[in-house]
Amino acid sequence: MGSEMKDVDLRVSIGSLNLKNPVMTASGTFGYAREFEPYVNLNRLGGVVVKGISLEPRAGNPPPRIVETSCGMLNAIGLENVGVERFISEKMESLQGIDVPVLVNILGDTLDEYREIAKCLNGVPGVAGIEVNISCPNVKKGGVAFGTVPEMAASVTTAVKENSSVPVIVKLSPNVTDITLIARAVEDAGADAVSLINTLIGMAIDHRSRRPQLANVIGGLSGPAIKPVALRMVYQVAQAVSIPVIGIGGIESTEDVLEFMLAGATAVQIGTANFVNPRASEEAVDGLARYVAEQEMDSIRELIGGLILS
Amino acid sequence: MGSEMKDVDLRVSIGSLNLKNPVMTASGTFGYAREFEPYVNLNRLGGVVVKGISLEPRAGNPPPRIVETSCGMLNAIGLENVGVERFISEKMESLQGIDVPVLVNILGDTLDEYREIAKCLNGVPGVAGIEVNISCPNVKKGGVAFGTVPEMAASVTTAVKENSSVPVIVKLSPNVTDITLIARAVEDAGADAVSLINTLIGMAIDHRSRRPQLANVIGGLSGPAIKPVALRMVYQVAQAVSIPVIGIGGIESTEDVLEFMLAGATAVQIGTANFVNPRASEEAVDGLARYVAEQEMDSIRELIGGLILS
Amino acid sequence: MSQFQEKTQIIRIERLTTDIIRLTLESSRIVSTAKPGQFVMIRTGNGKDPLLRRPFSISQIANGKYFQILFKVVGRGTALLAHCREGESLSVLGPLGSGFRIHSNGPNCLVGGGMGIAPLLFLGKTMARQCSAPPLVVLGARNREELAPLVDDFAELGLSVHPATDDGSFGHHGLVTDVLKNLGLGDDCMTYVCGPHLMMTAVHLFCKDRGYGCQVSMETAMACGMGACLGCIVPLEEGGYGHACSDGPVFDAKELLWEVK
Amino acid sequence: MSQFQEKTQIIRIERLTTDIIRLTLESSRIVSTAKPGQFVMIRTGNGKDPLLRRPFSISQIANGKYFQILFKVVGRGTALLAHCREGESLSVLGPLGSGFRIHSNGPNCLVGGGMGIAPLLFLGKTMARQCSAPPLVVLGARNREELAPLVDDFAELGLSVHPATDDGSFGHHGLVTDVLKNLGLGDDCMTYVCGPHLMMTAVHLFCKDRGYGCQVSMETAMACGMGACLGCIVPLEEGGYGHACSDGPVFDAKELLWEVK
Ligand SMILES: Cc1cc2nc3c(=O)[nH]c(=O)nc-3n(C[C@H](O)[C@H](O)[C@H](O)COP(=O)(O)OP(=O)(O)OC[C@H]3O[C@@H](n4cnc5c(N)ncnc54)[C@H](O)[C@@H]3O)c2cc1C
Ligand SMILES: Cc1cc2nc3c(=O)[nH]c(=O)nc-3n(C[C@H](O)[C@H](O)[C@H](O)COP(=O)(O)OP(=O)(O)OC[C@H]3O[C@@H](n4cnc5c(N)ncnc54)[C@H](O)[C@@H]3O)c2cc1C
Ligand SMILES: Cc1cc2nc3c(=O)[nH]c(=O)nc-3n(C[C@H](O)[C@H](O)[C@H](O)COP(=O)(O)O)c2cc1C
Ligand SMILES: Cc1cc2nc3c(=O)[nH]c(=O)nc-3n(C[C@H](O)[C@H](O)[C@H](O)COP(=O)(O)O)c2cc1C
Ligand code: FES
Ligand code: FES
Repeated sequence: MGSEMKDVDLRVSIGSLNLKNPVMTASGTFGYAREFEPYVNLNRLGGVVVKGISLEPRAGNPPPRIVETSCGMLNAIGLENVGVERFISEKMESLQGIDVPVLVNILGDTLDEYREIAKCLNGVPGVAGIEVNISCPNVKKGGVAFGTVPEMAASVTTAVKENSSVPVIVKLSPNVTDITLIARAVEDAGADAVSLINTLIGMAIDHRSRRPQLANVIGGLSGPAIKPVALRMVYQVAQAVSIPVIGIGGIESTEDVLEFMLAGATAVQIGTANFVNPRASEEAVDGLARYVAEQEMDSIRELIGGLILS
Repeated sequence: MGSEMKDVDLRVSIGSLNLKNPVMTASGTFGYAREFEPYVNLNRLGGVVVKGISLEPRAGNPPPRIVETSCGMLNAIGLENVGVERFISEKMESLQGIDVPVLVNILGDTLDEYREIAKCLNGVPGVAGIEVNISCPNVKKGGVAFGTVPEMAASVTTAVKENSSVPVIVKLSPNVTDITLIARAVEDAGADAVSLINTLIGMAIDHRSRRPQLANVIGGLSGPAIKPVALRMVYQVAQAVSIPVIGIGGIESTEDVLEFMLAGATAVQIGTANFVNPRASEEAVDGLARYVAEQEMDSIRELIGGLILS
Repeated sequence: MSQFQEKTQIIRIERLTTDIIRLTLESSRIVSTAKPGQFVMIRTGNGKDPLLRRPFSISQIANGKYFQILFKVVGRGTALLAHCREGESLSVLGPLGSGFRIHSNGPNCLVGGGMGIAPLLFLGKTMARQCSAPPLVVLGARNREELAPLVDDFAELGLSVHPATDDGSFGHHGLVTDVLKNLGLGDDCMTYVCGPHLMMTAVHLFCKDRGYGCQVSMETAMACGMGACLGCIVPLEEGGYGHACSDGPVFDAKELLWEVK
Repeated sequence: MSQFQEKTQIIRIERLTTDIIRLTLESSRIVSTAKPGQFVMIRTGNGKDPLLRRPFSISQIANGKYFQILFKVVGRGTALLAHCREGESLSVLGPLGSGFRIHSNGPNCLVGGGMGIAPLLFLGKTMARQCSAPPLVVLGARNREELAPLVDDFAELGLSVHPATDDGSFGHHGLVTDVLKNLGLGDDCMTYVCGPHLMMTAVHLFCKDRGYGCQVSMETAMACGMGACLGCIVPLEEGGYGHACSDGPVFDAKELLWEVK
């Protein structure tokens, strides 16, 4: 595949970050990338976003943490991760030698935590960008998620941006009345791009035991079930901001990628689909190359926001 | 079925409205009820909610109006309806003689419209309750949906409540940051119950034509795909208010009904499932009767909010 | 009660081409009230994806208890149906919609294209029995492979068929409207048309021109098939919309709004 | 690279009871690296519902290219699998996870319950070849119908099996732990256990008491099977969690936190 498609231009840019192609993998669904090496040629991807990292290591939530739903799944992993220090020494180390931009997804319970993680990651070789997960509850503000209040979202953006020399992508929560307000707030605060959507908050109950199916009671809904909501929000946000939009939510195939790009996404991230088909991301790259060739397009970029109305 | 289950107590109350059982059908998915007579014994249902009615007749949106998505569907019917006058003279007339409470779903673009419809329906024989759809955009407030701002939701509730002698149920939109704020606002404004969720806003694109799949571009997502979101919101709202909660969203089977009741719903509405299995509502009534008998419960009401945590 | 929701047994599966399949299903109740032009809604799988039923015309009934559908594999629902086995059961809702209004005395002409031919077989059979004169039949498809087996069905009824194919491999090389023009239809002819939208538009214009009656069977996306979802609309000439599942699928072409470029 | 994503052909489908089925699949690559205790993730259908793959132990390998899974129909995924036909293909990911660590010299005892017996057959076969002495095998199930065909498989390997059934219809009437107590296992015995959680808890306690080694194969919900989703955790004795798919599914029982009431 690689060589015959040499002439096809799949490149896109997220701020100063230039990607070979628009296909990335979503945080929390691709481990620390190496897990997928048996199945995927990582070098062929546009980028990989690794599992969310916090300042201190977190054990995560007790089991059960995942449950399947209709065309989707709920997860309440509880942000299990090794903490930023071990992440840098072990995980980033192991990613040396891969020719793909590695974006680090970060999260915190306070503004300070976000700031500290950004500082720790600043200048670490191999970190091509930061993706800020603002769906976490702000412990200082009584647990209201950073991502639901424009001012709070803006503060997090500023805190991270001031301490990062690489592009900063803010990852938006869909659990809001008007996602364009949050998108504009983080754009104004200096975000280089926004990515969306994170999971919808959901719940599942086992009627036999009369208990929640997740130990954490509620969890995040992902997979094909949420694609229509994701596509709508990407469409709305792409019209509201002028920074690049990265589309996420239920993407499984080349066709899905095309739809998100038509809606206005410059790039996309494949999440839950990696579990079902570990090769989903690389296959989407192949599919895009074929599409651009077949349609005789100069570049995949022609597609971005190309939805025809009326 | 009917006779052998005589002793099983499935009754629930929504304000002053007493239902034989908790299973209703959702607005817009059951026509004006008579359409389902070939398949369902309407008299066995807890209640039927008819298609949303506006003050004036509406032709609705141009085609295509519906599109299937993964485990769900998007609709942009655009609230096609015959208007309240013809509704009363034709549709309510045709429902005479059915031994099931008929609830009328109403909608408007202004407060006045809601008020007027409520007045028109007040005292009409056979109207057992009003369900207020507050997902519509308020034309006077620049198109912000009534259901997304607590104060606006409260005003609509008051306007309808002041002009209705039957119980008023307010149907909440899930497209908000915190649905409990809206639920509390309408409770304070005098709502007899809340029903939720209405559809999630979504979108679908045909990558071949590069066009939206719905003429209206965006539409409402319903079906099993949204069940986890609905269940979570019902659970949250049931803890936030003390009026009855009616659960809606992706309900297809007896098991689904049990889950919503465990989460705190006093009754439920079956929507999209009616299209797939027109007998879904009556089958759920049968299933609940069997369940109460098998579990040797005194009443189905024991289930409400019975979720076991820890 | 003339509609039913039934578990119907698959009696027979015939693969007419690689992707055109005929299923014979058993339901004496559905058959007892079925009329030509009506359709059924079928659950194509047991899972929740695809979620909705799929509409298929009733293309034949037999022996008071068997009915057939004829379909082409175009997506996931039809692929699942094609994967069924004889002896298995399918959940079927029907018969639904209005049928064709048969003119027993005038000259009648059936015009079908592609899978739109399906309902015309039932119609042709009924006409052969009910009408004073047998209808003329004009059928179009892409090529011989797709058309020949369907033409055979009509021939078995003793009806004379005028075929047309896109590639000229069978019958006239071109459109059904070319064929129609040269048929010399009687003055007060009624046409019964089912096929691709463009074909139906062309036949409608042809009929309007000649003053023929024209009944068309419309295809739209459908969620419920029984007038409940209001999803299946077709724009009407007088403004507003008709519902393909309950007002149709068969409409008088004059009542519809045709977008003619 | 020792894991593969493959379209594997279904060579054979055997229905051992009404709801216990054995599939023989072909993949020389998966077979080439498979070890006893490892598992595969299988897509049970082509649709998006059920969405996730399902984990199944590799229960046998043969001829360098065939492997078997043995499963019980308990939900939609397994029902779909049971509905497959010979000759069709299934998407399989594997082999995944850590296997059993075989003690070649000490006395070994395999303890299986229900479908937990599946991986022990592969293990027993390997031991019969590799170990100085054949392992003892203790198998439990609900009744004769479910247990007898599985016992036969071990008998064919020349292993002596001690069966136990809940209803007493085959072998000992009662639990596998009853059988274990009366077996007179050697001092430094290693047990390899797979079955219901309660059974594994009981065997672990029994082994702890006697100072035997105990390896258990844990079942949890799994989304990815390869360490990426962090969904498949089991609580560890030392605090924190292990991941059933990548740290396990086989764990040293001593390292796990057992909830003992
Ligand atoms: C009243 C009525 C009667 C019908 N009778 C027949 C029949 O007898 N034989 C037959 O083969 N088909 C018939 N159809 C069309 C049939 O319903 C569709 O082919 C079927 O629903 C496709 O399902 P799918 O899941 O395979 O395709 P999907 O995966 O849903 O779609 C695959 C492709 O087919 C297109 N498609 C989907 N539905 C339709 C539709 N209704 N019309 C045209 N294109 C569509 C989609 O746009 C898409 O490009 C009828 C439709 C209606 C409304
Ligand atoms: C490493 C591993 C190896 C396995 N090996 C085998 C095997 O060799 N043979 C076999 O029959 N099964 C095996 N299982 C269990 C098997 O994966 C489940 O039975 C299967 O996923 C059920 O899928 P389903 O869609 O039919 O059921 P679902 O519809 O998903 O669930 C139906 C019922 O089964 C229960 N269930 C679902 N998954 C599991 C699970 N993992 N463990 C226990 N109960 C579950 C659910 O709670 C529910 O009550 C293994 C599981 C793991 C983790
Ligand atoms: C198991 C799992 C873990 C996730 N962990 C994270 C995370 O650590 N940080 C984050 O920003 N998003 C996380 N997500 C959200 C995904 O990155 C993605 O936004 C979401 O799943 C929607 O995309 P999808 O439908 O393609 O999965 C996680 C999702 C899943 C399913
Ligand atoms: C085709 C269609 C039309 C609908 N029309 C209305 C309506 O007129 N008024 C209203 O309040 N809700 C309407 N709804 C929303 C449903 O009543 C219900 O809240 C929603 O579909 C979620 O439930 P479900 O997943 O069971 O379908 C409609 C839904 C569908 C699918
Ligand atoms: S298909 Fe639902 S109204 Fe016609
Ligand atoms: S199943 Fe995903 S990490 Fe184990």
